[in-house]
Amino acid sequence: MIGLNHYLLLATILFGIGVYGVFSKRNAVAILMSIELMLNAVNINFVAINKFIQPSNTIGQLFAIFVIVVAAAEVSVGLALIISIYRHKKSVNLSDFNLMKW
Amino acid sequence: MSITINDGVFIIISGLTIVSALGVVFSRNIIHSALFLVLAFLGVAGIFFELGAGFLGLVQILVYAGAISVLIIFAIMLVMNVEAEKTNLPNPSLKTHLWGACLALLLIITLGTSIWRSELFQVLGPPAVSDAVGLLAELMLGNYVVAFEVAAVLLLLAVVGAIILARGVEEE
Amino acid sequence: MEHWFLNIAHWLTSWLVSLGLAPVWAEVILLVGQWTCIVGIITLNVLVLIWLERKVAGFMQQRLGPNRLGPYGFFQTIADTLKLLTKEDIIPSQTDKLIFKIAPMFFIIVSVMLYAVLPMGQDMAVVNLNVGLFYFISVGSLSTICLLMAGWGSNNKWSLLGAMRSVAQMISYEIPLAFSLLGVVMISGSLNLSDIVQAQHNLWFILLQPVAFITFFIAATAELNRGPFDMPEAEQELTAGAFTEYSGMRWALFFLAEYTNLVAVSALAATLFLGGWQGPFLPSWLWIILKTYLIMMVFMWLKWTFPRIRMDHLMSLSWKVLIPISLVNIVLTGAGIEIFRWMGW
Amino acid sequence: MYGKGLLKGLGITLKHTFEKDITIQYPEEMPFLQERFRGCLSFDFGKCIACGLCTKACPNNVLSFETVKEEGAKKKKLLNYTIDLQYCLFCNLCVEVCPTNTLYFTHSFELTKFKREDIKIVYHRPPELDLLPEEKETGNLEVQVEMPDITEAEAKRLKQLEAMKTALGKNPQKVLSKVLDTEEDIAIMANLMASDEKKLFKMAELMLGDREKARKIAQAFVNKEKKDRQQEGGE
Repeated sequence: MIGLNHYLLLATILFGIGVYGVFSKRNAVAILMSIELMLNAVNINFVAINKFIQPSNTIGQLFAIFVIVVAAAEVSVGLALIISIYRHKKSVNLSDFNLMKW
Repeated sequence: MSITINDGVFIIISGLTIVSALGVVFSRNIIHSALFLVLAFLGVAGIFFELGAGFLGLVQILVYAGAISVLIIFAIMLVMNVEAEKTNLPNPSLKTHLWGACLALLLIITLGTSIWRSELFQVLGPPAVSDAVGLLAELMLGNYVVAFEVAAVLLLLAVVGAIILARGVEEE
Repeated sequence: MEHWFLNIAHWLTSWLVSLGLAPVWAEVILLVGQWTCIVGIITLNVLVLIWLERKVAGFMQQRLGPNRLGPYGFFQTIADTLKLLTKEDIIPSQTDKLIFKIAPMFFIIVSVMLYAVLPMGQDMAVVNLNVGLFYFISVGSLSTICLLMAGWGSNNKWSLLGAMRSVAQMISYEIPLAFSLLGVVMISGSLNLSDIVQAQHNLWFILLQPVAFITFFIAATAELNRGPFDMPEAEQELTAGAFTEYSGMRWALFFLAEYTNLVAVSALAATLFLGGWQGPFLPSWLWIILKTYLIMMVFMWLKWTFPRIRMDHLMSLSWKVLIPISLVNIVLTGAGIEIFRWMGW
Repeated sequence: MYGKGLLKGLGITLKHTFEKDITIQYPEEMPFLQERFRGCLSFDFGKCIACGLCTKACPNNVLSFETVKEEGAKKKKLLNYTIDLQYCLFCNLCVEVCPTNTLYFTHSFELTKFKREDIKIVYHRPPELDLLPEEKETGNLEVQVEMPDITEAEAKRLKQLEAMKTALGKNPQKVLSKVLDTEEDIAIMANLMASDEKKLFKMAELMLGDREKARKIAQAFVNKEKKDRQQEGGE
């Protein structure tokens, strides 16, 4: 019998994988992808909790949609940043991105 | 405790999602990572369908699988200057891996056990499927109309910002 | 005649239940049967369509088209299919093999999935989804990924260029496509395709939304990578774009998927703008077939009339012309609906 | 108005769709060939004076021949003449240079062969040239093509010729209406052909090959006949 806890567990595992990806990768695009995984995990939580705790309305889904919007904006700006830095550094390796260090 | 069709579908979809999420993190070729990401997005969309949020699942497919992942793949193709097999190597220092693994495992174990043991979450049965589109529209253009407009402005800004960043400022 | 297929389905379900099967499993078996029928009909239909396309192209250029094999050359496509089936499946050595192999399968799966929500007659949609139109758009957007996979996996510059072009084109044209459909949704007040068909009981939406229809048609042509917008394939410059390295059955799958998409989009256009399965005298499923074929003939007519347009013109057509027009159409439709309500009609 | 041209284009293709197709289905239906079409290069053995100008004019050494000079004879005697068509450019230089119009192009264009050796055309000295005193046909309209070995294409052509002959014999009005304009002319020509079999054969051949030429010659025949009749009437 699948209940809310299964959904929450799935979301936790996805979030954990995303966290590991953010830490263990060097490629900036890969890190962005890991962040997307984490955002998706959050969305699952929103929707699942909405559905199980308060099935009469859809505020959780609404928030998930806002998260998706923000994620789209974040990805577009993030990728534009990466491309822009790549033009100067010829690299997408995050350890090369040390312009602000002194 | 018998397994219904719904449960079987959930197990298959969640398994697919987790496996493809692992694929995103562990592939050495970043294009494979991105394609696994598409699969993970589709899996999450399946979870949404399972939860009765059909509209949200379709939004997930349209925006994530159809647009964001394409954007990511495009960006990857624009910033690739080494062999495909070496585009997504893990960080060479062991320390970061340890940190990441520790944090992730800590998260999964603590949250997972607490979720699993919590009485609060176990009482509830499978979700009821209902027409969410109308409710969603009323919320979006009713109570949350300001957030909706802000989101629209945010998207516009993101588009403009992305164009400016990616094209670069022309130096006179 | 109207209820042939529904009767077959009912009879099959009751027979399966009488055999002692649980109703749920009977439904599942029925669903599998429906999908098998859809896939079979699509495959056979594609044979007819390819023949039709060649014939139409021939007639437009005052040629005869295929005429050697069978009556009016009808067996030509069957011979071609047999040839493709028996051809060697070449996989170039430097490709990304897994991606290269699964791209065509993914493409055809996505194309076939489009048919789930299309009402093929009265009460004849496989799944009567309440967000059917949105489902169609979002599943249709997945085909970009497949093209990108094919282009990337081939490890060939033409493939990659073709894939990038097609993806840029399809993503740009998805916006006017969706926007042009919003007018219809606003008038009928539903995303369910069956409801939209019902709403056209008195008046087809092509008369209420002519601008939306034209925008939809142009955007759909670009979505299908067809007609004057076949930049991604552009045989003369890109040697078939994303499909350059494919041969034999895998290439045929792409071909199949393209025509499958064509039929699906034409059926959608018929459903949304031409009153779907509604029509006098003939059974509903025959009406939708007739309307779909009519729209496909128009697609072919466009394809064989207009020369291919340039990539930047293509993009500016989408962003500078179609999107503003469709936005204006949405605003006008909203105003029109309000005026109608105010007048009390 | 914007988009007017697009609609016009659609109209044009729609119009063409319902017009008659202009395809010529080649093996069943022969294409129309212009009078000066350069098909197979052919050779008329009786006319050749073995001057060798053609071999000199040819840029690709397509042409070659063997001669023998007999004791006491004035002229060289041609033994054989070879056209190696695989190198031929169809440039017309040999035809132009020939003083006796020995070389000419026919309208046969199906020159494909299964074996490489078959491409070469060798004309051997026909035995009747040695028997008879030189007595050449001077009719400049004679276009009797005689290939040394009858190929498949030639066989097909002969078949068509036969068909045309029977058509001309049975229903001359219908066939002749393609080349002659007035009823009167057609009747005259039909009469002529009925009386003279040679003329029938010639017309059949011309009808198959070159319409324009057939028209001219038929007209010439008719005119001559008319003149003859007038003379008879005058006397």
